This record gives sequence, C-alpha cells and structure tokens, in this order.
Amino acid sequence: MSDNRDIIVKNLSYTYPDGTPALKDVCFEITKGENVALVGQNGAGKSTLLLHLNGVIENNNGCITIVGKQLDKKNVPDIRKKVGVVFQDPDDQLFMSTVFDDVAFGPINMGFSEETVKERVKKSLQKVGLSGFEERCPHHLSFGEKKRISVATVLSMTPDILLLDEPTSNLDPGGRRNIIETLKTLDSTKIIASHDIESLLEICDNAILMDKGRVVATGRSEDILTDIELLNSHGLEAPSIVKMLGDDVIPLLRDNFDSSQIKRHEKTIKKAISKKRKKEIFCK
Amino acid sequence: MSDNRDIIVKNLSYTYPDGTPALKDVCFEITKGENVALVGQNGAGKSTLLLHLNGVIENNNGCITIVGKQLDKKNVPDIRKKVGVVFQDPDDQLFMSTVFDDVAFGPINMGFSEETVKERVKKSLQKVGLSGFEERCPHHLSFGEKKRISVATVLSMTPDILLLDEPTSNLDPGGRRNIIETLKTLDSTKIIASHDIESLLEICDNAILMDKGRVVATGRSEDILTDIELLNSHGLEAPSIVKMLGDDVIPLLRDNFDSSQIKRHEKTIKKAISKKRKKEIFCK
Amino acid sequence: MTHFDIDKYAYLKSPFHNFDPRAKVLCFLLLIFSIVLLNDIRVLLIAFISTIILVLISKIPLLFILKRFKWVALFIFAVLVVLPFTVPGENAFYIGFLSVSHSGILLATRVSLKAFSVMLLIFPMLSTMKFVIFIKTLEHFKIPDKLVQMISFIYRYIFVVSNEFQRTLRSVSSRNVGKKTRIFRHHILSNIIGMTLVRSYERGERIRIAMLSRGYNGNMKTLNSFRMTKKDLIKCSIIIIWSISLHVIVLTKILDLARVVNSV
Amino acid sequence: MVHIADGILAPEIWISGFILTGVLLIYTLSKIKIEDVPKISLVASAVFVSSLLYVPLGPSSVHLLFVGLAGILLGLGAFPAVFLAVVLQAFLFQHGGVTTIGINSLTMGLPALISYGIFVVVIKKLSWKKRFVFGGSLAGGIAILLAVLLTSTVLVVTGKEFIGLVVLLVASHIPVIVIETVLVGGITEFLQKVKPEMLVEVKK
Ligand SMILES: Nc1ncnc2c1ncn2[C@@H]1O[C@H](COP(=O)(O)OP(=O)(O)OP(=O)(O)O)[C@@H](O)[C@H]1O
Ligand SMILES: Nc1ncnc2c1ncn2[C@@H]1O[C@H](COP(=O)(O)OP(=O)(O)OP(=O)(O)O)[C@@H](O)[C@H]1O
Ligand SMILES: [Mg+2]
Ligand SMILES: [Mg+2]
Repeated sequence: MSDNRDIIVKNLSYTYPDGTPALKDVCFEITKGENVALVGQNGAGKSTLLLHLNGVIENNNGCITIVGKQLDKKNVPDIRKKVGVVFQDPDDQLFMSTVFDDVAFGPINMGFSEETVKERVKKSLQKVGLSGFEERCPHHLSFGEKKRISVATVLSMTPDILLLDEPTSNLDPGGRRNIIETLKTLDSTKIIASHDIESLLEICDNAILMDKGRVVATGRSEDILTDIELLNSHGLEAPSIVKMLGDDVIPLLRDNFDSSQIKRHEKTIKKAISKKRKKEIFCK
Repeated sequence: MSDNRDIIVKNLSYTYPDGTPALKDVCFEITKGENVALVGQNGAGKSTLLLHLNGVIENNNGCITIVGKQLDKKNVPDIRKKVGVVFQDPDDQLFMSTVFDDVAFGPINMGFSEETVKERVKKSLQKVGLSGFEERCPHHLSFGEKKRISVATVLSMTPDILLLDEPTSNLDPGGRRNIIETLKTLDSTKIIASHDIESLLEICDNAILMDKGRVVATGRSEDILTDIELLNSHGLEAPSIVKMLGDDVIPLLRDNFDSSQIKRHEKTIKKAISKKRKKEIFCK
Repeated sequence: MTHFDIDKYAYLKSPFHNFDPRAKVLCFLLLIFSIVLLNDIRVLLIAFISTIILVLISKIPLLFILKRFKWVALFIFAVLVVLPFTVPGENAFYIGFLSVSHSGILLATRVSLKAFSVMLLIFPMLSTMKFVIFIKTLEHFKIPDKLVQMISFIYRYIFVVSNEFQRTLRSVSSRNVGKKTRIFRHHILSNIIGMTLVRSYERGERIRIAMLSRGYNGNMKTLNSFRMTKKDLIKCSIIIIWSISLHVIVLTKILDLARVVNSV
Repeated sequence: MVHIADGILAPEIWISGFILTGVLLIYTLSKIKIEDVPKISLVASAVFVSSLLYVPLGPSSVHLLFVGLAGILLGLGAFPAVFLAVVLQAFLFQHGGVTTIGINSLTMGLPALISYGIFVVVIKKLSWKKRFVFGGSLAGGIAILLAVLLTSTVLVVTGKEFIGLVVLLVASHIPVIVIETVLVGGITEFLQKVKPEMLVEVKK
C-alpha cells in the first residue's frame, strides 16, 4: 500500500447532547506502527476523541479515516475488528461472569478455534500478570485488577490499532511497569491518553497535546513532553525527573533507571544539572 | 483527652462472601492529625481496609475504635459523621443531579445555614479547581473532573478523619498538585491509599505497607517509601526520582522542584549520586 | 448516558414554578380526576383546551412535550385505530370494505381526549419542580415512610441502572465484532441484563453508603422549604373552582340549554 | 402497552383498583424489612428502566416488562416495587394513566407475586442442576401471560366494545412472552452464578 497512514482525523468537532463542547476542529494523522501520546488537562477531550475513533460516539461533524476506510455506519463493524479500546473506567469494559469469558469474548467473536482462544486468553493474562484469575468474577476484583483485565481483554484480540485511555491509572508500580513493557513489545499502532507523562515518554515516539477540545501542539514526544513552559501553559506539569534533568532524561527513562544504570548515566545527570544551573543564572 | 489515638485497628481479618481473603490480622494505630500513606500492590486490601473504617463493610472479626468509640452497629451513624471517605471510583460518590447539590449534600445534612452551605460549596470547588461547574450534571463530566468533584464533596464537610482512596488517580498533573497542596493544609487525620508514591512522600508522615491482606511494614514514610528493596520485595517500585537520589530526595520533593530549587539543591543531588555510586561499587 | 431530562425545566420561571408544591400537586390531582370523570364530549373538549392553556402558562417547551408523547401515543393510537372499526353501532362511513361506526368514533375521541388531557396536565404539575421537591412533598402528605424512601432511592437508581446498562452495551459493542448465531446473541443479552443488574445492585449499595457517610438519614434535604403565600391561595382556588365547574356545566346542562335557546 | 391509559375504564373499576392495590400494599409493606428497601428500589428502577427499552424484533420492536423477574428477585417486595414503577411511569413519562395507577399495579403486581410463588415451588421441589433456568423461564413467561390476561379481563369487563383492543393486545404480546421466557431464564442462571444473594431467598 502506498498510503501508510493508519488514522486520519480531519476537522472533527463534537458537542455533547447537553451542550458541552468537547472537540473543536481536531486534525491529525498517524502512520502505521506509530506510538502516540495524547495529553491534556482533565476535560481536554481526550476520552471523547478516543471514543470517536472506535465509532462509539457517532458524529457527522468531521471526517475520520481508519486504515483507508472512512468511519461511517456502514464501515463501523469492519473498523471495530481492527481497533481495540481500553476504556478509562474498567467498569465500562467488563461484562461477562468470569475473567476467562471476558478475555475470550473478543477472540471468540473473531471466529478463532477453541484452541487458539484458550491460548490467547492464557497469554494475555500472563502479560498483565493475572494468570490464575480465569475463574474469578471480573466484577469482584480490586480496581487495579479490573484495570489489568480490561487491558487483557483487548490484548487478546491483537488489534492493528490500540486505543488506550489511562492504561496505567490505579495500577501499582509493578503492574504499571508490566503494562509499559508489554506495550513496548506490541507492533500495533497505539494512541495512549494518559496523565502519566513519565510512562508516555518511555513508550511514545510522538505526542498530541490538547487543551479545551483543541489540538494545541503535535510533535516528537521528547520535544513536547519535556517542554516545561509549554506544559505549564496548558495546565500540565512535567514529571519531577524531567524538571530536574530536562530532556537528558530520555535515555535514562528508556533504560528504566536500574541502579546500575544510574552509574552509567552519572555523566549525563551531572551535565544536566549544571546545564540547568547555567540556564538559571543566565535567565536571571 | 489523654488518649490522642484517632484510629485503632486490632486483629482485623476479612474474607469476601465469595471466599476471597482480603484482610488478615491487620493491626495499627493512628494518632490525631497524623497523615498516613497506605501502599500495596493491586489487590493488597487497601480499599477493603478503608471501607471497614467507615463501617461500609460490617465485620465482627476484629476490633476497630474510632475517636474512642468502638465501631459497631450502634455507633456507626455517629462515627460516619466524623469520617469522610473519597471512594476509589468517583461514580460511587456522586449521586445528585447537579454538582452544587452533590457538594452541598454533606453540609446540608450537617445542618448548616444556607449561607454557610453556599460558602462551603464555593470554597471546596475552588480548591479542586472546578469553580463554575455548579450547574453541570456530575454524571456528564470527564473522569478526572468526576474525581475532583468527589474530593470536593468531602472537603466541604471538613471531617475530623479523612479516608482517601487514590485521590490523585486520573488527575492531570496540575490537578494533582492542587489536591496535594490542599491536603497539606488540612488539619484532619488522613489515611491516603495510593500508588502515587511521589505524592505520598510529599504529604505523609507515616506509611503502612500491605501485601496480600497483611500489614508487612509500618514506619516513617521517608524510611518505608524510599526503601527500594522493601518496595520491590512487595511488588512495588520506588518513583524514578527516588531510584536516582534515594532518600535525599525528600527535601526536594517537599519544595516541589522549582527550577530555582534545583540550583539550591545541587549539592544534595550530586552527593546522592556519588553515594549511590559508591553503594554500587560496594555491592559488587 | 441519558439523564431522562427529568429536572430539565424545573429551573424556568412561571406561575407554576413558584407554586407551593403541596398545593400544586393536590390541585392538579383534583383536576385530573375531575376530567377523567367527565363523559360529555363537549365539556371534555373545553377541559382539553383549558389543559393546553395551563401547559402554555407553564412555559414547558412544546417540543419536549411532543417527545414524551410517543408513550401515550402508542396506546391512543391503538385505541383510535381499533375502536372505530370494532365497536358495533350505527354506520358512519366505510374505509374500503371496513365499516366505521359512529359510536366507535365517539368512544375513541372521548378516550383520547381524557388520556391526552391527563398526560398534558402532568407537565405543569411535575415538570415545574425538581423531583427531589416532589419527594419532599410526598413526605408532607404522610405517605408511609418506607414508600417515600423507596421513591427517593428509585429516583437515584434510575440513573444508576441506565448508566450501567449503557456502559455494558458500550463495552459489548466495542468488542462485538463478526457474526454470531442466534443462540449466542440471546446468551449475550441475558448476560448484559444480568450483569447490569448485578452492577447496579452493587453500585446502588455503594452509593447508599456514600450517602450515609455524608450524613443522609432517610430524608432528602435540600435548601428549599415550603411556604404558602397569598398568590398560592389564589392559584389554588382558580384550579379547584375550574375542576368543579366542569361538572357543574354537565349537571346544569348549560350547553344543552344553549342549543335549545338557539333552536328557539 | 399493558398499561391502560386514562379515560377508558369505568370509575367503578379504577376505584376498586385503587382499593385493592392499597390493601395489598399495606400487607406487603408490613412484610418487608427496612434493610430491604434499597434492594427493592433498585429492582423497581430496573423494571422501570427496562420498560422504557425497546428490543428490536424483526421489522418492529417490543418492550419488555420483567414483572416475573421482579418476583424472582424480591418475593413479596415485588408488589410495592411494581406499584412504584407504575406510579413513576405515569408521572415521569406519561406512560400509563393516573386514575389507572391502581388497576395497572394490580395487573402487573399480581403476576409478579404469582411468579414468585412458581419460582419458589420449582426451586424447592426440583433438584436438577438446571432448575434455576427452568424456574426463571417459567416465572418470566407466565408473569407476562397473566399480566396480559388480567388486562384483557379488565377491558372486557369495562365493555364489549373493547374486544378488538384485547385481540390486538394479546397478539402483540405473544413475542414478549417468548422473549421473556428465554431471557429471564438466562438472567436467573447468571445471577445464580454471579450473585446468588440477589435472588429471593428460598428455604429448603
Ligand atoms: N457524557 C457527557 N456529557 C456531557 N459532557 C461531557 C460528557 N463527558 C464528558 N463531557 C465534557 O466534555 C469535555 C471533554 O471530556 P473528556 O471526557 O473527553 O475529557 P478528558 O480529556 O478525557 O478528561 P480526563 O483527563 O478527566 O479523563 C469535558 O468538558 C467534559 O465535562
Ligand atoms: N467485591 C468483592 N468480592 C470479592 N472479592 C473482592 C471484592 N473486592 C475486592 N476483592 C478482592 O479482595 C482483595 C483486596 O481487594 P482491594 O480492593 O481491597 O484491593 P486494593 O488494595 O484496594 O487494590 P487496588 O490497588 O487495585 O485498588 C483482592 O484480592 C480482590 O480481588
Ligand atoms: Mg478521559
Ligand atoms: Mg482499591
């Protein structure tokens, strides 16, 4: 295919039925295999945007193209096969009476054989660190466990495009690490909406910054997510590690801060600190 | 009063009706005005514990004393007046048809005059950064906005004891900052269950670490929440800034990492790094 | 997530919006019962027109009322379609080979006039106040405590249930791809409803706790308190007198008199 | 459509409807515990909400009643639940009538109570594994059947001219009976698996 753009959004606007404007003239393009961070204040419109890309919200105000197909009533079923969503609230995601049934729901619908389905369920549960939870009722789990199962229900479908709304919220740091590592190994095109900028820096190549329903900046995540002034001016904050080290932090982050790495990176860190200091002095 | 212990929990065990054990022989005491961090893996039993302290889960297996009163059927209504809870899931918390009514619900029930109620609502909404949302419907908000309103509904009651389950999850970094600063200024005794260890280090004096329903460590939060090995052995991780700087990070954290502070703290940082390095070498 | 628009127009300003809720409910109930007890089709027409005037005064947007019509409309539609053909009586005219009876049309008209009048009256009565206020009003009427508590919980839970239902639907549809057999679909539907019930049940329980922990003790308190004013008394009297006069018109046969006078 | 609107029934009928409903209400209310109030309200809301839902069926659609389900979940409490659902439907959605609240509560509430009885008998007397599906289906289906029959009776008693309406009513509810038989069975099984404490307590 000559066109390797997986997602094209053009002039998308949306107002909720109660009159709250949520998206205003949103435009962007995402190429195959790209990992995109979606950041913005509470209420910026991130979830609303993701709900559009899977056809959950119907809207004729704008134009969305997914893997070459325009998103409309006719194409929605086809597109949903390609797009997996993890909702922000895990209660929106889980509805079967056992964890197994819930994770198997997607693959069964896609028509896989029993063998394959079982295989897929097992693998996905492993990836989120909840092997052995097959027979539990998803409804009777801790909040974080529910969140992990939500991720598993989508992983089991290995969709071409993954939309993740706050995949790491309410996860314990270990679980967060797991999800991050899993996401890094997946080839799918991904959009990740999150307030956990540190994780985003680790996973994503590019970033989209939203404010009050508009896209206000797009670019490489190293540039956008470490730009303290830009973030501040849109109600966000850089993670403290970035505040301290600036964009020198990226290689450290991607190496996951093993104590041994600290040693290896000592030079970078010192350099970063003195650079910062100079800037301080220079600014005054 | 000679006894200034606000919360005493003795030998508390609990198993959910479906047979999942959630608490095992939990014991601890919390003095008036203390800020306590409650950490542990997903499913460790944090929410279950908090639900006990407000009498939401009834349980005769153990003994809970709140502000000198034993928690039993008879005392529950009295105790609930003293204890405010922010649930992990904001949808459990919001039940009126406008944000104003929801935030006013507590104060009205406490019998305040109309003036005072309006005043309190206004202030609480200000504190969570959602002034002007009074007439919106709480169910038609973004997830993070709901979370903020949940916090406001409890702030408006200024209870003696505050139980917060993940107060910062799903908040944008600015909102998170707001909540942290607000919590720091409140005099109430607080227990905060969270995976956001960085915030906890900033707010809390003491910490309780849980694993699989047991309390496995208690102590000053500087000691517990920066102990990388301890955290790792219970499935948690220290924030990357702690990984880098160890417990030298505390003063920096409490100063909130202003660029200007970086300069002031340069020495600490450099010292921390070289200390770490020495430890590295020493360990090998 | 629908909120059913229950309180949507409780914030407007009209003579009915600032009517004392207790008096308002009683007066309107009286009017409703009085209209249903009418049989004279001409008086019914007068009553119907007066109903429309009341609705206009209440400022509730007509579009909103029309949307709600679909529920009654179903029943009325059935009545209008069936009765004229099935009620035996003097023939009025034919549609195709079906005969339409005089008395059928009359009956159908009478039934629809009553049904529509009542449904219209509910708007100025209830859409002009917040539902919480209605619940408080019931408390004033000495309705058994258990019932009042149930109503206020039901009101809360309606939203819980519909929210949970829509959420479940949403999650199913986002992963529901490919073709399924009938059996599978029925299995899914009972699962969805069952899960909605369980979720609502648990969510409802947690919300109840949240209410309790914020000082709820069985009655919904809001910032309003009721006061009867002179204006309320006047409004009351107007509605009560009107309800009674509808029947006076029938009893005294004024309308027939008019015809007699005319023919003379 | 089993809700009768205002204006059809003769005053004697709807007044006796109110009286009977009142008696049944007082009796059932005295039997339920205050702790059960939230659960009853919840099921009432569920009945209420689902009665606003339309299930597509071929070219047309039907709406479900779940009276039987209310019986299975609440036992005697089903009556006040159905009563309140009827009241709110009339007042909030102009669905049904005001003067017919009594009659409508009876035609829907009695079947709920009866299906509760059926369910209890099935669960007590049978011991095979699928008895919950069976009991649920039976209760769900019979409840609708009874509701339709009761409504028809009321209409016929009011006047012979309504026989045409009765035919339409019965015909349009045959699919509902089938759907609810299947659905309530499935739901009962689901609940028995996931949250058995929601079903009405059956002492063996
Ligand atoms: N169901 C709804 N009805 C009406 N308005 C809504 C609804 N859901 C969200 N909104 C509004 O739309 C805007 C965008 O909401 P959205 O949920 O997309 O934000 P978000 O970026 O995902 O925020 P968060 O970080 O809190 O999840 C907000 O102003 C919100 O109040
Ligand atoms: N309603 C329930 N029924 C049965 N088991 C439950 C229920 N809620 C939680 N559990 C189980 O109880 C244990 C403790 O759960 P709890 O919600 O207290 O964990 P938590 O520490 O709050 O976790 P998280 O960080 O994910 O919120 C977990 O093993 C969980 O699976
Ligand atoms: Mg969101
Ligand atoms: Mg929890």
